[in-house]
Formats: sequence, structure tokens, C-alpha cells
Amino acid sequence: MDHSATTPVDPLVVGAMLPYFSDMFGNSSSLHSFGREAGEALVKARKEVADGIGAMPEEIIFTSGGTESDNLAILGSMPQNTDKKHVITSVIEHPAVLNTCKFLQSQGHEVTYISVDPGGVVDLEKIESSIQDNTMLITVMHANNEVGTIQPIMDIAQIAKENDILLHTDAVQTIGKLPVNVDTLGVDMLSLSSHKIHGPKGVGALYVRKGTNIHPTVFGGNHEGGLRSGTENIPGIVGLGKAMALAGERLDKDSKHMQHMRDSLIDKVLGSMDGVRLNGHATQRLPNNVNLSFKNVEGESMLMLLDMEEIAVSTGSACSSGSQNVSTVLKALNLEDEYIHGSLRISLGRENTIEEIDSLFNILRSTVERLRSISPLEGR
Amino acid sequence: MDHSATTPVDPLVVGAMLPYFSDMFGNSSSLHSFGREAGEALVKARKEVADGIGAMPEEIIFTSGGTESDNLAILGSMPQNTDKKHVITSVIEHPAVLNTCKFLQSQGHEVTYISVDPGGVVDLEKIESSIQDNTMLITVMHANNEVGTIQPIMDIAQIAKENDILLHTDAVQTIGKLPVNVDTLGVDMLSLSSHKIHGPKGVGALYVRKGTNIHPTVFGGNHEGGLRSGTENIPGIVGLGKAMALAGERLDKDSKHMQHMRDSLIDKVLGSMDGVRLNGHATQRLPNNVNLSFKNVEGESMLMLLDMEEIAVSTGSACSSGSQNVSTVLKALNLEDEYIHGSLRISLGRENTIEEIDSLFNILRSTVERLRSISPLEGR
Amino acid sequence: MDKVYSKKVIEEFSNPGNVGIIEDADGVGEVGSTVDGDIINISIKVKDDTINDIKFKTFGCVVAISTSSMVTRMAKGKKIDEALDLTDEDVINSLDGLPEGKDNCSGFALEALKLAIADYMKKQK
Amino acid sequence: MDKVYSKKVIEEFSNPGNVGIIEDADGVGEVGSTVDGDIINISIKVKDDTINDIKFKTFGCVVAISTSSMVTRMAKGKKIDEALDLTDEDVINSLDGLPEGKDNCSGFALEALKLAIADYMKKQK
Ligand SMILES: Cc1ncc(COP(=O)(O)O)c(C=O)c1O
Ligand SMILES: Cc1ncc(COP(=O)(O)O)c(C=O)c1O
Repeated sequence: MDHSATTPVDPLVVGAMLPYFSDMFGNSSSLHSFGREAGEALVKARKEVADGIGAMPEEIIFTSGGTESDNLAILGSMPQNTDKKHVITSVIEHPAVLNTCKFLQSQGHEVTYISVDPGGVVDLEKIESSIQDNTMLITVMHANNEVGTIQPIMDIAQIAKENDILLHTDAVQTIGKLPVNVDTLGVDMLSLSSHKIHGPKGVGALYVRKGTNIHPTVFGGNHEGGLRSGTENIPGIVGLGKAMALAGERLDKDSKHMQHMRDSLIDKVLGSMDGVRLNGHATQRLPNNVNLSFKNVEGESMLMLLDMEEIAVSTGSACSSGSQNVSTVLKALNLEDEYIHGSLRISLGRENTIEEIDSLFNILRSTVERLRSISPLEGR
Repeated sequence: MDHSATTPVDPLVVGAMLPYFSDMFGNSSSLHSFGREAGEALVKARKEVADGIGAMPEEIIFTSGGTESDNLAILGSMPQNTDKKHVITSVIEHPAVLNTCKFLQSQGHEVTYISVDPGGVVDLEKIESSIQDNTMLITVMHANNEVGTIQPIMDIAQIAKENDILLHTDAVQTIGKLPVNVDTLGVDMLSLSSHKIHGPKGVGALYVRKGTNIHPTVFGGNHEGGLRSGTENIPGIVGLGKAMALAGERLDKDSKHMQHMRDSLIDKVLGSMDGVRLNGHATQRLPNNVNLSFKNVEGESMLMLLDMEEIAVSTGSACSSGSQNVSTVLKALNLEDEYIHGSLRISLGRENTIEEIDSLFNILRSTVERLRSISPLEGR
Repeated sequence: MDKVYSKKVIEEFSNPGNVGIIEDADGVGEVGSTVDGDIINISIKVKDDTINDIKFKTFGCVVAISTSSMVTRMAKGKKIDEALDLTDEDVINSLDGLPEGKDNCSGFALEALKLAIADYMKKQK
Repeated sequence: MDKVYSKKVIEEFSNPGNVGIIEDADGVGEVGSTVDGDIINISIKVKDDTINDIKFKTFGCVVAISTSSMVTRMAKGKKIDEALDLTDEDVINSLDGLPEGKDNCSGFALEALKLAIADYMKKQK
């Protein structure tokens, strides 16, 4: 139940990939037949990805994953040889965006980090008011990976358009969970990652709207229209294409199923346990995300006890080097001290069942009770 | 017979990868057991890669391929925020190196491109004489992908050491064909790519000698010691590890076998055909590389006829946009006009047989005869 | 995939028609050089303003060879005037199109034909 | 993999010994705060200079809980002096080591024990 971290590859996807490891192993830029088969596979996968987000095939650049897509979008859209350009982003972006923005700052660029409300929604007015003459780019994620909050991208697109600023969104968490259409959203660039949608790891894509000027960040044999060099990961790309196609076909059914499980779990927990709150937004929320904070228990300890029951979840408060490192996202939500260390993210997948949710709930309840029973804070 | 372009994935490698698509699909940085299995796989693969080149596991950074490794080595070792640093490279590097160097030039850095002799060997004296006070890096490939020439890396290392300059080598073509040991070679950084050694596409590694200071070029969740962010491509990395281990075990046998086929083909062609010459070096040559130039015939046409016989090879002269684009490498060797458009690279793999070589030779001979029979140049 | 040649191109390439050099040609045209890596030689026999024999020899890439062959087929039996009216598009269409980036070198064969016709006309004066 | 806990750590964590608070304790020590995300409370009963009962309650991560449990086991039955001699290394070794980056928080439990002893000694005066 840690599907926001990664997902198992769908057997249909593995099946689609396998021939490209051996029989059709060619290099897509070769002239000869092996290469042609690989090249045709590339064309098909590019169309599958484009279709999945309402784009044209030539607007898709294959990358090594969501992280690289975010990097390419942000670094690639900054004008070269010009310092001091301005980027607007939010405080709750994924590190792939936040750390790229920090790098830009180290290079003399200016970055504004927009705050969020307690539900995790970015402040639209602040975005508008922080626009400068030299603002090049707004990058705000479609939905947050930790607390699941869905951002008002369409509204941000309106602002971006009015001010003639590029808009990028990280849709790594929304593909297969929400309808994602680049025109409806109104974005110029969009990142996605294969391993979050039952595709293989190490492959992703960046959508770049036709006419948008970006430059490469990796140099070599001019693959991907010169924007991303490196021999194409054909089996990986085939896998991503298949995963996108499946995600599209299954979106309706899967998201309803996940949302049903999500709501059932939230209702159970909030309805029958004390000292617990739901992090993130009540309604503007990924259908597969449940993020809870339990008072007076600590995240890693919960994780470990659940892990012993073969339940995989994650926490926004990992203990490292002796001090609790609370995630930037949880900090941004301004949780109370007693809640901030006890966060737990349960991210559901299409293969989970409502029975598993019942069992998870029971194990979760006893885990929290057990840890509270050894906590000096209980009863104080 | 285009193994320098890419190789089929060894079934043993596919077998090693498969479990990581489904059963053990976890994220290596997770705490929970799924993640732990993935993490252990990462440790094992890192050791396999390190062992394959005589390095320590912590000196290996996994990347998305040879291209990214080259980029990271070159861009990552340039001091940030300081323009006008100097890099020395050769005219016959792979585009992953050449185009990265061109990018550096566009950023104000200085690059010296060292010429080669007719056999394709870099000029050591020119390397030495082009060293400047601000020279940061020498990057010269271990062996060339087109003409197979092996470079005197040990001698270059001597020069680099004496002048306190970093040395990077692109060993993408030599792993599994020559013994590659970072200490024997004396390099600080070394690039390798999985799909050239019967591993999967989309994964590679950069060796960075302990104590060598490089900075990341992709930003995010601080994977790979912060030097290469992005969720690790676990199945791909497992595949690379396995491919390295197999390459090591098989090196002796495979390279002897390839060299035998190589020499047999060269002898046959040079001994019984007219208007043909061997490109590259007579002895300092990859055991699997045969690069020939045929007078009065054109590369792409040969490629096509061979392709119809299910033989995959490559050429250094691809026709595009109406003018013959001769590869930088062939140009650097100063071939005569009548030979430069008729180059053919046959790169052998371990699964090729001497019988295939005999059959290739016959088909090649009739291909050349056929094209010459329609060439207006014949008989002039 | 853009780079894939049409069936027609492959056919012309692997079984080119009208290969050769007409020894007693009425007109000869040649374009290209060894430096360029493409040489197309076309020779014609003309009677009653009609091209009644035509041959080519080509050193060059797949497109160079297949367009040469196609151009000779198209020109054969045509009146001089009709042959001069042939366009690049006509040739490309007869080959069911060419991959992007390859359509430029399609013109060479037609150029050689027109040079051959010019050579013939010059000799007539 | 560095991040993996030893069997011993997991054991102590999942079956901690000496959990609780001694109501009529002779000494109590507590370190940490809700802000830090780690609170360790250790209470002791001392007789004849010997710790003959000891209990802990801990809010915190896996290392905080397992070192708390281990420290109480190690201290129980020890003379005050011996208990004061316990070092971080002693605790880490008894746990068969800690993953890199986690060894810092191992000291908190021992600190709580020493504060409890200090509390006891203060009360003696
Ligand atoms: C919102 C978001 N963006 C980017 C990424 C990075 O993608 P990848 O793991 O493919 O590098 C992730 C996942 O790690 C994510 O959740
Ligand atoms: C010498 C050399 N360097 C770098 C590369 C690039 O590696 P990759 O294909 O993994 O991006 C190649 C192959 O394409 C190569 O032959």
C-alpha cells in the first residue's frame, strides 16, 4: 500500500517489453530491419503516451524518469547564458522540482516558493502577485505525492497565459488516477513517470507543447529530436507506452475502486480512533491517497510494525542522524507538534481490495495502540 | 553483426531482471521489506560493476546509459560558476563527449580537440603541448566505436598525473572485449553502458575515483549519493550487474573468439577483393571490429542490400538531406574521396560463428560487385 | 517510422531498370562528384522527339539509385517536352513517397535526365 | 545494505523489555521533546547501590525504542557506578550495530538512564 512510491509492473507490460530484450533488440536509429522494428515500437509507444494525455506524438520526449523530466522542463526552459531569470514554484513540490530550483538559485536565478493552505492547496493570489517582468516559468505539481492534494492547475494556467509565462506541471502522481489532458489543464509542459503507473522503472516522459522552446540538458547522438540524447531504452519505452494505454482504459474503473477503498479507510479511522487527523485536502485529493497523523506515536516505528505484517506504507517523518526529519510538505501544512512526527501515507493501488483495507485498518489500530502503550506522552 | 551499436540481452540477464519487475518491485530507499530487497539488489549490482573494472562499490554511480555517464563526467567535473575552464579531448570521440564539449564551449569554456594519425590513434605530444594552467580535464575514449582503434590511455594517464589534471575515459566499447581496470588504466572517471554488453538499454554507470570531486547534473531525491537523482531503475541495474559479471567470466573466451572471426574476415576481404582498405589500426584494434572502405560504392546502399540478407552492419556515411554526411571519425582519418563514402563497420558479437563470417564474406563480395556494376565510376 | 522506405523504393533499388551506358547516346547528363558521394549518369537515345532508349549508372545511396531507376522508367517513351515537364513530385509520388530528410536527394536523377536532354538539344543545333 | 537494522535491533524493538513507569521510583530521567520527535523516560528503583528495577517509556523511532529497551536490560542489576560507566558503544554493540546515519540517536536512552541516576543521587543528598 505504498503505490505512490512505486508500483509492480503489470504482467501485460512485462509481456509487451520482453520481445525487445532479445528478438527485436535493435537500435532505433539504425537503418536495418532490427532497428526498424525498434523504431516502429518507439513510434507506437510515443503515440500511446501522447494519446494518454491528449497530446501529439511529436510533443513527447522520452526520458529516464520523472526526475529527469522535471529537470529537463525546468533547466531546459531557462534561457542559456542569461542569469537572473525568475521561476515560481510551490513549497510542496517533489525534490526533483525543489532541488532543481535550488540549483537554479545557485546559478543566479531567482525562485519564488508559493505557500499552501492547511489543506495543501497553493495560494493563487500569491502566484499572481509574485509575477515579475523576468518570470520565465511557473512549475506547480498536478497532485502532491505525500498528502495527495490536487492543485488548481487550470486556474494557474489562466494566470500563466495572461502573463505570457510558461507553465509546467509534474503529473507523476495523477496519471491513471485522474483524467490528465494537456489542453484541458492548459499546461506547456508535463512530466510523467512509468514506474508509478505499473510500468518499468527508469523511464518517463516530458510533454512539451509544440512551439515551446526548450534546450537539451544531456548531449550526444541527438536522439529525441536532439532534446534528449542517449540510445533509447526501447523495452522501457514500450513498457511505458503499454502502461499508459492500460492506465487510460482502466482509469474510470480503477479510480472509482481506489476512491471507494480510500473513503472506507478514512471513515473507519476517523470514526473509531482517537488522536488522529487526516492530512491534506478533504475533497481535492488523489483517489488513492490516505495521509493520517497519529498523536503521540512516531512514524518510523509504525512503519516497522506494519512492515512486519507485510504492509508497506510510508511516513513523512523519517528518523535520520538522531533528529526527526519532518518532510517539507508536512511542515508546510503547519501540523501541531504532537501530530507532525506520527504521519503515515497509505497509497492504494488498483490491485488492492476492500478486504485488505479492513485488515489494514485492524492492524493499524493495534499498531497505534501498541506504540501508545509504550509512549510516555499518553495520558499526560 | 552490428554489436557496437547494441547487443541482444543475454537470457541469463533477462532472467536476473524479471523478479524485480513484479515480486520485488520496491523502491530501494524505502524502509519496508519490498524496498529492502530492491536495496540489496542494488548493493549486489554495484559490487558486480565495481569488480568488473577493479573499482570499489562506492565509486560507481548508476546512470541511464553511456551518454549520461559521459555527460556527468564532463559537466560534473567542471567547476560551477567559473567560466573559461579548459578541456582536452580528441576529434574522434563519441557524440556524447563531442557534443557535451561543444556545449561547454557555448558556455564560455575552452576545448582543445586533439587530432589522430591515419590509424586513429591520438597524438600524445599534442595532448601534452595543449595543456594550460586552467586545464581541468582530459577525456579520451578507451576504444573507438567506429574504427575500433584502442587509445594509449595509460600514456595519457601519465601525462594527466604529471600535470594534476583529471582523466576520463569512455570505455563503452571495451568492456567485455578488453581487460578494463581503472587502476591499470590510471583513470579518474570511466563511462560504461549496459546495452553494449548484452545488458538492457537505458542503464549505464560512471566510475568516479574516490576523492574526485564532481557535482550532479540531475537534481532530486538525492539518489546515488546525491550525484544522480531519480528512482533507481532496479531491474535495469540488476541487469547491468549481471551483464558485467558475465562479461568478466567470458572475457577471455569471447575476445579470443571474436578476434579469430575478425582476423579471418579481414584476411579474406583484403586477400581476395580489389579496391578495399581496412580503416583504423592494424593491431591496436577492438577484437570485434572490422571497418572496411570499398572504392566506388556507397555505404547506405551496401547496408540496404546486406539488410535484405538479414545482415545488420553500419556505415560511417549516411545519406541525409541530399548530401552525404561522412562521420567525423572517418573524416579525421583522412581517407581518399573514392573510399570515404563506402565504409562499412562489421562489429562482431560473442554469439556469431565462423560459419556466419564465411557467409557474410560471400554476401559482402556479391553486394560490392553488384553495386559496382551499376556505378558509373567503375572502369573510369 | 519516418525513416522507413516505401515498398516501391526498395523494389526500384533492388531491381533497378535500365542500368547501363548507351555507347552511341544522343545525349548524356551527369551530376555529382566523388566528394559529394553521389554520381548519376544518364544517357538517352532520341528519335522523332521521343526518348526511345535511356540508361543510367549511379554511385550513391538508396534514394539516388531508386530515383535514377524510376526516372529512366518514367522518361522512356516520352516526348522530349513531356520529359522536361517531369517534376520532383512526380518522381517522389511514383515511388510512393520518400522518408523525411531524404526527399532532397530525389532531385539529382531528374537533373541528370534534363542535362542529358539539354546535351541532346545542344547537339541538334 | 546500510539501512537494514540488525536482527537484535528488530527483536528489541518488537519485544521491548521493561516497559512502563515505576510509580514510586527512586530516580527518573527524561530526554527529548515533542518537537524533536523523541521522548525517552526512564525510572529506576535502587537498593544497596544497585539498580534492581528499571522501566522505560519511549515515544520515538525504531532506534529510540530498541536502545531504550537494551539500556534497561543492561542496567538492571548493575551497580550505580557500573551503570554510569556504560557507553554508547556498549549499547550499540549489544544491538549488533546500527545502520549508518542512525547511530546518533542511540545516545538518548543512555542519557535518560544517567539523568535518572543523577536524579536518584540528588535525592540521596
Ligand atoms: C510528484 C513526483 N514527481 C517526481 C517524481 C520522480 O519520478 P522518478 O521516480 O521517476 O524519478 C516522483 C516520484 O518519485 C513524484 O512522486
Ligand atoms: C563509445 C561510445 N560512447 C558512448 C555511447 C553512448 O552510450 P548509450 O548508447 O548507452 O547512451 C556509445 C554508444 O552509443 C558509444 O559507442
